Amino acid sequence: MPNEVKAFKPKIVAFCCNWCSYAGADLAGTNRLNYPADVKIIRVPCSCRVNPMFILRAFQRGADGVILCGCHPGDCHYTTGNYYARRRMTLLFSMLDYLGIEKERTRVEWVSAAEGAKFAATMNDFVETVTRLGENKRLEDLRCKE
Amino acid sequence: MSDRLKEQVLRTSGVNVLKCMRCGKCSATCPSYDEMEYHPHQFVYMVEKGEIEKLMASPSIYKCLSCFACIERCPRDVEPAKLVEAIRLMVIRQQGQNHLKPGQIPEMLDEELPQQAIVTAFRKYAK
Amino acid sequence: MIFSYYPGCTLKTKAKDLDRYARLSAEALGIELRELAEWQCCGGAFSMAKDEIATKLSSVRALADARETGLVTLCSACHNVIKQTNHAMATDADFAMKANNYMKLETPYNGETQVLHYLEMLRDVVGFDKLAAAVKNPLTGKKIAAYYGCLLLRPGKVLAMDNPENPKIMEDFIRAIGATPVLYPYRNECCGGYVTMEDKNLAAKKSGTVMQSAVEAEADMMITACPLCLYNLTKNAPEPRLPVYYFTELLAEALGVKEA
Amino acid sequence: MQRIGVFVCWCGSNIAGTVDVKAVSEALSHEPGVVYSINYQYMCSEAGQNLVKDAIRDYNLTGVVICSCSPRMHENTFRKAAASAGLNPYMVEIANIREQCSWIHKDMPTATEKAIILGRAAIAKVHLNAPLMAGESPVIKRALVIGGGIAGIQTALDIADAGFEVDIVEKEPTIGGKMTQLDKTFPTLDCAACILTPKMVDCAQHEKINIFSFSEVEKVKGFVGNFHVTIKKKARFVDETKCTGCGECTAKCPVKGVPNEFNLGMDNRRAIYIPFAQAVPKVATIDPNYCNMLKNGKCGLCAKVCGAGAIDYKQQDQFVEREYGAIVVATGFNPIKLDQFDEFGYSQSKDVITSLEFERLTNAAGPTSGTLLRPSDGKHPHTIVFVQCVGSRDTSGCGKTYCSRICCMYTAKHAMLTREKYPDTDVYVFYIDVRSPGKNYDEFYRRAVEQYGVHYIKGMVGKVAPRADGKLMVQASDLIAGEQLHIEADLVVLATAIEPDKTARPLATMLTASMDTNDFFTEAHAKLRPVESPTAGIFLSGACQGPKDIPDTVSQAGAAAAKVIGLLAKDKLTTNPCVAESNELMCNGCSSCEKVCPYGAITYLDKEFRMPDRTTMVRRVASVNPAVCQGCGACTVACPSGAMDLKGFSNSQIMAEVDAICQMK
Repeated sequence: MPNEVKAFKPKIVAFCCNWCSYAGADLAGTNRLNYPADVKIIRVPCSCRVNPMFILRAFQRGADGVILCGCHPGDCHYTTGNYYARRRMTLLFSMLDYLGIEKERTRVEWVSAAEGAKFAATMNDFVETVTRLGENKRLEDLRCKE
Repeated sequence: MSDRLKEQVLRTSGVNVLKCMRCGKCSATCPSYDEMEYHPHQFVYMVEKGEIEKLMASPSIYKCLSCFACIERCPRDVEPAKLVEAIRLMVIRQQGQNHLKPGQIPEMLDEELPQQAIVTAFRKYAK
Repeated sequence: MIFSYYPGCTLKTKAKDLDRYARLSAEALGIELRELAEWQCCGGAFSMAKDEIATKLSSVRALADARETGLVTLCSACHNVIKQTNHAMATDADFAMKANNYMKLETPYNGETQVLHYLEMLRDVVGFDKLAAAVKNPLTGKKIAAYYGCLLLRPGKVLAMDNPENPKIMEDFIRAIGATPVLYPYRNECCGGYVTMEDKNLAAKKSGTVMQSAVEAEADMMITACPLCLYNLTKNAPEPRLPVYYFTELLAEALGVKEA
Repeated sequence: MQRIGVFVCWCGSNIAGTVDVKAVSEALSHEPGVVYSINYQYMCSEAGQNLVKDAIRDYNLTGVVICSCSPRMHENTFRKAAASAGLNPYMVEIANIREQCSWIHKDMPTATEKAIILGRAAIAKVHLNAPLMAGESPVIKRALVIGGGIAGIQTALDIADAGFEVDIVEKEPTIGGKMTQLDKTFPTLDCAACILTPKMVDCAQHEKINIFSFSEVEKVKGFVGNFHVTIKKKARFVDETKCTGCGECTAKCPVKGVPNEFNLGMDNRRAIYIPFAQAVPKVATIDPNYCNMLKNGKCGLCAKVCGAGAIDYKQQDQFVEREYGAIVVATGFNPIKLDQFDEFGYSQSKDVITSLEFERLTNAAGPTSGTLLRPSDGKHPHTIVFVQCVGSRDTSGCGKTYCSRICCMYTAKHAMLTREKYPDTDVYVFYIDVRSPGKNYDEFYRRAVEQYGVHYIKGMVGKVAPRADGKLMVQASDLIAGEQLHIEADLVVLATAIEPDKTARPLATMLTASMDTNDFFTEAHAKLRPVESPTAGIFLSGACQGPKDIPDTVSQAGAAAAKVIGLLAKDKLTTNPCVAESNELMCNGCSSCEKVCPYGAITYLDKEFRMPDRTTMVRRVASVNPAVCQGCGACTVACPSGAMDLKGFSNSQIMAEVDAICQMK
């Protein structure tokens, strides 16, 4: 059928800290917990490594949602990294919201290495939320389009 | 049949019987224990097994004082009294199954009996 | 201070004293209790079933009407029903939605009203130290056993009034009116409740255990906030029996307003 | 342009079952820079590794991408393989197509498409990789053990016996911990003091062990091999070096009514005290909350009677700075508070006691000199009820969700010893399950039942009502008989749940060691690395990691010591080369990075720069100490001029990954 509408598949970038969340994502896999393939994970040493620039770049290149996962407050491998991340993202997300990137498209979550189930549940929920919002067009750089 | 009844009890009560670790503290604390055929911990276990009809037929469902002692003291938050309540409701919600009928009241009255007792008994025993 | 006040059915009939002394004392303490314009009986027992909506609506109505002022209750049973209903309205979204759909209130109600038992009002609004200062006829030398029963404190997480296993609010009250509290272990066990209607035997056993425990602790009298407890203790407990009073009666006596 | 080799692993059917590995290696072979692409059944096997090594040599690869399991699993394996073939190990990147792809997706086209994208992202990153050299850092050959109970003592002794220096920091005036308060120990019934006190003395006399008693860890800086620790020696108002422990002062002190914590408040001590006769160090301590001299300057009797002149009312807290290569946490446990369990009447009757109090009541050095007497009236109890699982396995929010693990056995011990010493006593034990899975444990419990006639009743106690005549009315259920029991007891003993010591949480924060929701320290791997914290250089000993009895604690203490010895035996540690680096040409010396660095790894230098017009200019620029930097990257984001970057996770590398992921078709 030539006119078949392809179901919207969001592009989602997940930044996961190496010590907690990336391990939590691995555990989700070890326990065979499903979440959509739309989520692609980038490993960073700590949530505080994530530069707001990376998130802007993701939206510019057509990402529909970006999620940042780190250790629970107080559990950061580097003591305070997740606090920096939380503060930076609060500012960034409210600015993005102002620019028309809805707050629901960005998220910070704490996932420990033991929380495989939480990781999968979080991703399922996030993908569902972003899918409902539809394609992100606000920051997309049309020059990046093919 | 019993699966449907069990599902009804679980839905009405909101209780998760699988949380029970079978310590028996509910029955240790129940003030109506000696008047009951099935005791609070048996309510939990029998609901888990789906033996709802036996419980519905038992006078035990009218002996719970709703004193919340089992709910207060359960180490697993199982709340057995809610099961008793749900099963009693399943009985009295059926036509003609009221455990207390208005005609019975006059002979139960005495001078001091507070209204509170009558309204509570109607809440618990009749629809 | 002004509070809405919910007396309940029994306080209008068999337990008029509980109500009358409460009003006189509140007035003496500078608190205005405004009886809700329209209230219906709470039903005496909170239905623990998730699918019982209609039986809880009278409480929701009272709660919604008291939004501006907060609500003071007195009878243990009303207190239990109204506080549990309020908790359900605040925490059980499904129940709150159904109740609001029924009620068709102008502003939906979601458990905002603060519910205080009269004793909580004495403790948290008046303050037991202020109460002690207002006492004109201290009940010095009286050894009083507080009877909480089951409904005043449980379920502890919902009523959040006092430690349900080792409460002290009534003992502190007893001290405030100049008397001496007597501790006994069955003060938070059930008196037999409404089952007294069809099983006097059970009521006799349960209230008997409570009464005997208070007698052994060498109390002169007992106090309660519940008409049904008072009934079971005075009517069904075997001898020897202590006199049982509503706590408001002793309060009015201590404040010197009993004969007003 | 890099010359990149791509190696797609099947992992048997783990990956190949859901990912079309051939399609992945084919698709990735067309990526820019890829000169070689292959798939193989088990890339981590020797044959698989040889494929990688051979390809590096044959195709002159400058970068390697492995599409396989998580880098947490085999990153090191492949880095080593690359190094052995002459390629810098940091030129290897892993695309995680197992845990984060094949295992979570069921549909082959979807999983294959995702695997290709993850492979592209890794290729994009490798293009920007640069060879990195791991540095080395020295190891300070001394260990710190925090907590001087049986766990800390055993760990310290084992490390010291291997020839390394050990410091023990103990917050109480003496080492020994909870075990000093126990009477006998299951399952062999040795007297606790008889087996513990010799070890305490060994600690004191060992030339490699240094005890900081009445001290706490105040601050921890540094990293594995190189910790800098500040220890607070709390003022005990007695000069430790002079006090001989003669006890003259404690006998003469006029303040007699101080609750004795060693006997759990069941008797009194003086304001100046030595906790018990075998204390190590045997030195007196003044309790400033009770001492008249310290409170209002009136007394001074202890100073008068002290022949050694050890009393010093002006003593202050002292701070000692020490350096360590490894830190062992051995902070132990405490019974929980029973405020939430008033149905058992603990706060209402003196005759409702905890099991630890029962230990003191049966201990020859306890308040009753070992005769079992009721705390209320000093009479011999004839009916004793033991209640198990008080606060354990409790999900209602009042207690602890876990099994405290030691209660079943010590309750069997208490019941047995009571029946042995006082055969006229009726002993009831209410249990939910009897958990006795240790060597000779179940036999021990059965002996209590069969040989000593202890009544074990399956059921729980619902209420303990202290009656006016002193009896305790125990209302309980007997689930097997189907009865509600009412027992008139003289003494009720509550097997109280245990919890980690309250000092553990702030300590974990200082050590950046992770904890679970119950405040037990988490191990690096529940099965394979049970005595190491995920934080390098931090080790776990005893109940701080989870409830444990003495045999298990001693085994784990030895295991922790072995791990510490393995670390201290090394002269140098390889450091992580993925550290921050400042581009001096871009740095404007603003100090933003220094402020966010949790390790103090960034300092500032005044550096001379040659300007285009051939003049020179001195500018303040950031400089990262690579031995101290742990590579978190906080500074890279804080830097306003973009001068700070992180090796191995550079801005351009991560952006390249973002681009690769977003440009999916």
